Amino acid sequence: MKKRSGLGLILVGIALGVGCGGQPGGEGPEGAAPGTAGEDRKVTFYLVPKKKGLPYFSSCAEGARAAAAALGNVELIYDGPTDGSPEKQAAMIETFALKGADVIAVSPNDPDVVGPAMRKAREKGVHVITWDADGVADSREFFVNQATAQAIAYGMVDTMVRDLGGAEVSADVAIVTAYLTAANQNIWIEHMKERLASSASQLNLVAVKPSDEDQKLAFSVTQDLMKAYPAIKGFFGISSVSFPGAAEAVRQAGKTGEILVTGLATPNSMRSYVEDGTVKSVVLWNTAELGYLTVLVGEALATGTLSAGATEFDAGKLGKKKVEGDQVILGDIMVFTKETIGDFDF
Amino acid sequence: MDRFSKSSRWIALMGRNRAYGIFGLITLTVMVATAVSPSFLAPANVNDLLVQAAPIVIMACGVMVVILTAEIDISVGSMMGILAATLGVLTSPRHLDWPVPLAALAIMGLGAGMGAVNGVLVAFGKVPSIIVTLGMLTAFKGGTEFILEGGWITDLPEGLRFLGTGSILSIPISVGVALVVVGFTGWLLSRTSFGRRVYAVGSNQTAALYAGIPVRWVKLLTFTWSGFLVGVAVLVSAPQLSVIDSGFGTGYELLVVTCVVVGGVAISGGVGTVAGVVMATLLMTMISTVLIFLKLGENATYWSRSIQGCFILGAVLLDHWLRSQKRGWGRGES
Amino acid sequence: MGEGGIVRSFRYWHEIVLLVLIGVVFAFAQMFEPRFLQLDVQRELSTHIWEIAILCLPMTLIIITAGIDLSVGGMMALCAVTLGMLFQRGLSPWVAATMGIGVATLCGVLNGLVVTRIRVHPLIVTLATMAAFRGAAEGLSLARPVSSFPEAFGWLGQGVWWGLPVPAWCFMGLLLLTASAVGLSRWGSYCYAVGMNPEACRFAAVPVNRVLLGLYAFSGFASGLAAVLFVARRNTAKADIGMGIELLVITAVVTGGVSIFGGRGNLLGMVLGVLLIHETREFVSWRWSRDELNFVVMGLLLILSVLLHRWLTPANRNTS
Amino acid sequence: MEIRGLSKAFGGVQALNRVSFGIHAGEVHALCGENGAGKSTLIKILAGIIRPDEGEVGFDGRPLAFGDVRRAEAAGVAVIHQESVAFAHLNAVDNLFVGRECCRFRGVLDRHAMARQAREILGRLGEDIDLNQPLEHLPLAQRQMVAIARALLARCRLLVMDEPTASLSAKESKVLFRQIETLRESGVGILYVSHRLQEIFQLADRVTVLRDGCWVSTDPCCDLDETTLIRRMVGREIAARSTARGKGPQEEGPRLTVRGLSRAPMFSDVSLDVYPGEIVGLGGLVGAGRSEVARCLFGLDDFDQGSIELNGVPHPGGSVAASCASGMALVPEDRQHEGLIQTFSIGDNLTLPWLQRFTRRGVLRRSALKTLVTRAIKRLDVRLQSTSDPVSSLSGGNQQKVVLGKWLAGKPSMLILDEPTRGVDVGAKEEVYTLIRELAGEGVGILFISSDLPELIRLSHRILVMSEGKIRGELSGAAMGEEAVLRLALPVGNGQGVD
Repeated sequence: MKKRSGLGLILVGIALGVGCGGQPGGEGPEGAAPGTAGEDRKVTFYLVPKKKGLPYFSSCAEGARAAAAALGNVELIYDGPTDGSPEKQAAMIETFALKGADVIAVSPNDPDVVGPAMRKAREKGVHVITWDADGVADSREFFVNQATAQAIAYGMVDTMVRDLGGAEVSADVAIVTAYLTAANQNIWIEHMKERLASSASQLNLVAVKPSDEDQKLAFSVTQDLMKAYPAIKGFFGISSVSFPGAAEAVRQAGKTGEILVTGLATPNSMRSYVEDGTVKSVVLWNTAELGYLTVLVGEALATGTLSAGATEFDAGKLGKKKVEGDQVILGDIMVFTKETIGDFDF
Repeated sequence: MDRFSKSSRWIALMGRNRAYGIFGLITLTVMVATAVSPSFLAPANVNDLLVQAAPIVIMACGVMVVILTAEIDISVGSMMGILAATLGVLTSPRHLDWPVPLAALAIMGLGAGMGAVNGVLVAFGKVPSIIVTLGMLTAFKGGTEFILEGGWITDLPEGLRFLGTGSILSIPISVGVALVVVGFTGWLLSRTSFGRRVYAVGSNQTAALYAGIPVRWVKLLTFTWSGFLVGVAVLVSAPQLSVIDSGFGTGYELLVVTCVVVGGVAISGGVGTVAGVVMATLLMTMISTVLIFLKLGENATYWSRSIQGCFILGAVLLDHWLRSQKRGWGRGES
Repeated sequence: MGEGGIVRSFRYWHEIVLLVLIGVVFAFAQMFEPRFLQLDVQRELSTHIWEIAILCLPMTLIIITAGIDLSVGGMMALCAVTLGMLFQRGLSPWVAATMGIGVATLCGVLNGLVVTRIRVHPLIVTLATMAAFRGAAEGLSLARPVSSFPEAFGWLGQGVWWGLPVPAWCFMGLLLLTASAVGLSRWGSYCYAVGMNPEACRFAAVPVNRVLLGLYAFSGFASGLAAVLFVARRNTAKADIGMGIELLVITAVVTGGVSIFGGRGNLLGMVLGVLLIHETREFVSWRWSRDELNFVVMGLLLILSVLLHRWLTPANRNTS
Repeated sequence: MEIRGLSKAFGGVQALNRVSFGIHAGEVHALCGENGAGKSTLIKILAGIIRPDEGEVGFDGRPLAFGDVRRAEAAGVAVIHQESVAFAHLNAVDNLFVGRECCRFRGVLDRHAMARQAREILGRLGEDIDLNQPLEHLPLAQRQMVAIARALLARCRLLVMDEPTASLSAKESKVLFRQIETLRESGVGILYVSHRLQEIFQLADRVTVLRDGCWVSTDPCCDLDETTLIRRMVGREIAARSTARGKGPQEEGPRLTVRGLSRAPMFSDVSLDVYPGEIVGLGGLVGAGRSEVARCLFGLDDFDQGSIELNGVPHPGGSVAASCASGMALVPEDRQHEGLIQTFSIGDNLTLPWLQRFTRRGVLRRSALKTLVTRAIKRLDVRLQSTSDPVSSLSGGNQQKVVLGKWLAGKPSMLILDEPTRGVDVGAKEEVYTLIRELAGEGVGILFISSDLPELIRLSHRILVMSEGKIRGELSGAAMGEEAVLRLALPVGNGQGVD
């Protein structure tokens, strides 16, 4: 890692100087007619995250690379929009399909926008699956699901209730989300509201504010919310960018211990907050395994070992995974706490 | 003759005093916000507001000097990103692990260097500044990704974090630095020959050439100054957070230019004061906080961007109206 | 001093620079990725650019008048949201689309009125309305998407007619209209005149305000049309559409040789600029599949095209 | 100072061709020539703005460094550029000192010293200028005085003045001339460039004439008379300067009737009539409100009170298009900024106001426009290569003809001319005069604004004189004399008396 960052600096230098930069490693495959995947041919596999440059997706990609190396017959290319634009994601899928992909695994940024492009790719004979977030109906064959939206949302509310001191607690809480238009987050927020209303606790949601995937904004929005609503006892940072921003605001306000922050993020970015108690639990799943499973599912589809109607999927070192309808389920959410966070590095 | 000088004195007064108009708007906004929730004026909130405004003020001081020469610098947003990423890579123990002072110097130097590249392309390459800096805005954005390689810098050393979160004599470092930068820029513009030359170049470039001002070097210096201040802003703002990600600084270019322009700096160069820019920055950073303090309910969140836009438009229209009143164009005065 | 031979008075150097650059991209593609150049591939990839190309038409003219319109993305959002919400209330998508375009045109008229009546620099006006329009779109729709438009409406964005995508025909129709307005009617001359010297225009009875008002309204109309095509293509109407598109559009126009100071540039250059930007962008993502590389290449391309133009043009355009 | 074999070419055009002459210390040396003769190129070389292709300038026996303004200044050359070369947004002090500020130590300004020196130098010029005003809010004449003061500040040994009196009133010019005398006595060499021959004969010791970039002659002033000088500048004989006036007004109703026109604070209660075929002169000092009246008549600005009738029909005002449609035309004062679009071709400039008239079903009638252009060019005798050349390639006089032609193409019945000969060289001036007379002969009513008194008197049938926004009087026939006009033009009362 150390060396590669230095290399990155040099690369920028070269790119700025020469104009086109060097040829990166992920060489595209020679264009062959799509859909004619033979047994001894390599499977061209495109893994498309919502947004490139997030450690969450980078850690998924690590797992995916491990799977590709283990299988041996998978040519893995990891690329997605740097700015998280759904339109660009759709355009990329179209390009990949034209270029002759065998499998495209998408984490759709906005299922409605990306949907038509995914459907078009399927018409071209490409196997399209989704991972991390689901797409709209019939735009994909399988969805590799880390955990259901409901499980994630309920998990976050439940840990908050638990960490605040149990079912009798009564307090104000606020959500710092990604974009106002982010589809995944909006579903979670719906489920969270549902859970907040139904649970026995007296948690009162006072505000949902966007951070526009900008830590700085998440930080200042949290600062303002704390002051505008002094009764707030808990924040949900429900994207991997807004969570550390919100935690930092609470810590700098000296409210560590008084105000709790919980949400979704990779352990590495939250480690210091968990250690000093600003954050008691970080909710996530095993991202490397998610990437690993995605590649296995895609490869199986391309080679014909997996088809609709299966009820179980053999995921190699991950063991057997349940298939529910057209969803391959990775497992449950994970909650990292002070005790367990030391065991993870991603 | 009499009438003429009377009315022109008014114009001069208004021209110099855009800051007063904005100050009025700030007072009004603060009064409304405080009326709704008195904690708005609590020291903690004022402190946070100033910390929030500090990096923008610092960069606005740089961009304003560029705009005064009738050029523009919109690369500052992405430059912030790429400098923050570099700062992270340089100082993080997991990467290069340089000592913080050395890294700080490197960042300021790198910022100045990037600004100088802009400056050279504008002054000596004769490419319009909006094109150069628009291109750099895009190029730097890509460059940031190359440096971070999809990861974040999560292990910033304590020494660096102090630059962002610490305070000396109970003044947060970023606010202190911003004050120094504002003071220095104000002094530079009004009390040094360089400052006067900046105004001269923006006011009439041909005349500046005829007056023996090295126009190209002045422009090169303003861009370098702007880049240098982006470096300074990064040093005091990036370590405010525990994580440096690739999105740092996105969209700041528009915010900074908006602050400068609302602050009364003419986009065509030659006119504007630091005081106006500082006031405008305070106003612009305040708006979003005020919207939260007004507690307008959940749906108001969705309107906040619209309200910000209307605020800018309102500020500009108010200014226009004030000027046309004072100028007494035609009717009314006689 | 404008004296000189044919070389000096030749006005299309920039267009030649662009053609050469496009040629370089194609040559690269032919060498390394021949499939990239196949017609069906090019046709499909072209769907990514038509909305931007449509927005470039009014932007070119506005920049020629020494103005700028940063609010195109905002107007697109407002149009899309109007379209979505009306459709949701049960209106036919065609009627809703027409009304959406109407709303966007009104937004353009608003820009134009502030620019002409209040005489504030268009950069500042549209910077403010950029936020105001998008904010209004977010507020009205509460950022919720509207989806599942009927198949027939989707044809507008995804369909192919006579071998070309439908948006391409929209662009070409609009280009033809704009080009003939610029070339045949007096309005073209007016645009250039306003860009070079608005004061002299007032003395020459050129209706400066009407020219500007018309152009900003046209920009609103084109934004609306682009938004409708976009919604039809992606089957979703949402307040975040066209985010950041203004920078892309301006990049394309400026790469096309339109002077940001007004008065210089033409539609041919703009079309070539759009083509260059599009082909480069698609080729870079086709070959390297690294999105961040695209940013670097785009940024440098913009600077490079202008630098090349400077170096290759014999007449040094000194204005003093 | 000795200029030896100076040459400079721009592109294919030889702007200066082996020019040599000398300037003695303590001499006022006038430099004459038509526009495009190479005067401004020579000035720019002396000022260090451009480098010559060959030749050298000896200054006190040492060669002068080229292409560096500061070194030229250090050597003792100061230049007063034309008034457009100033910093409109900066105040007088900054304008005086920018580029050579007084500093306490490196780069830090000594503002008090600068303000003191500024007040002193402006006081010497008899100007009381508000030092804190941005220059754009000062009257034109004061701006010019600031430019002059800037050059005087430099403690130069060679002072180059490029049309310093272009926007000065007679009184201010006198102050300037007195300064020039003082400088001459203290041994400063002065290179004086002007189109006003009168001034040259009044001031200069010797006169150098340039034509088409070449040196023509250098003679002591007393050896020359006006006709010889003009002949040398133009290179051909100019038709005798006819003083005969045109036919005079024809017996019809007035073309233009203005009653009680006011626009605060520019002018008030202006009433005048212009009859067909009559040339009505509008005299006065710069800043008296004449151009503002013209702008209002043409519809560029609104007026507060009063009425305008054109050919007996009430004219609404406030709309240029309406003025054009009803046959009024205005040739503006500032050719560069108001008259022409420099990058447009000659043809496009000529036709710009008439595009709407030549549109059929939205489409321009190119051929009709072309006829219009050819006809206009022929009538005006513009010397050009092609009508598609940019108008900026023409000389000042020919540019002015294009501006005139632009309006004549619309066959106006009422023509307002605002300083139509400003910056136009002698040869072209005569052609413009002839043209004006011809137009009057055709029955066009002409309102003629000029600060050049001889020309005003020569051309006009009647002269109205404005001062401080009011019409002070009317002169006609034998009563039209320079002194009479000046007496009316000077402001009454408030301390600014006649000297």
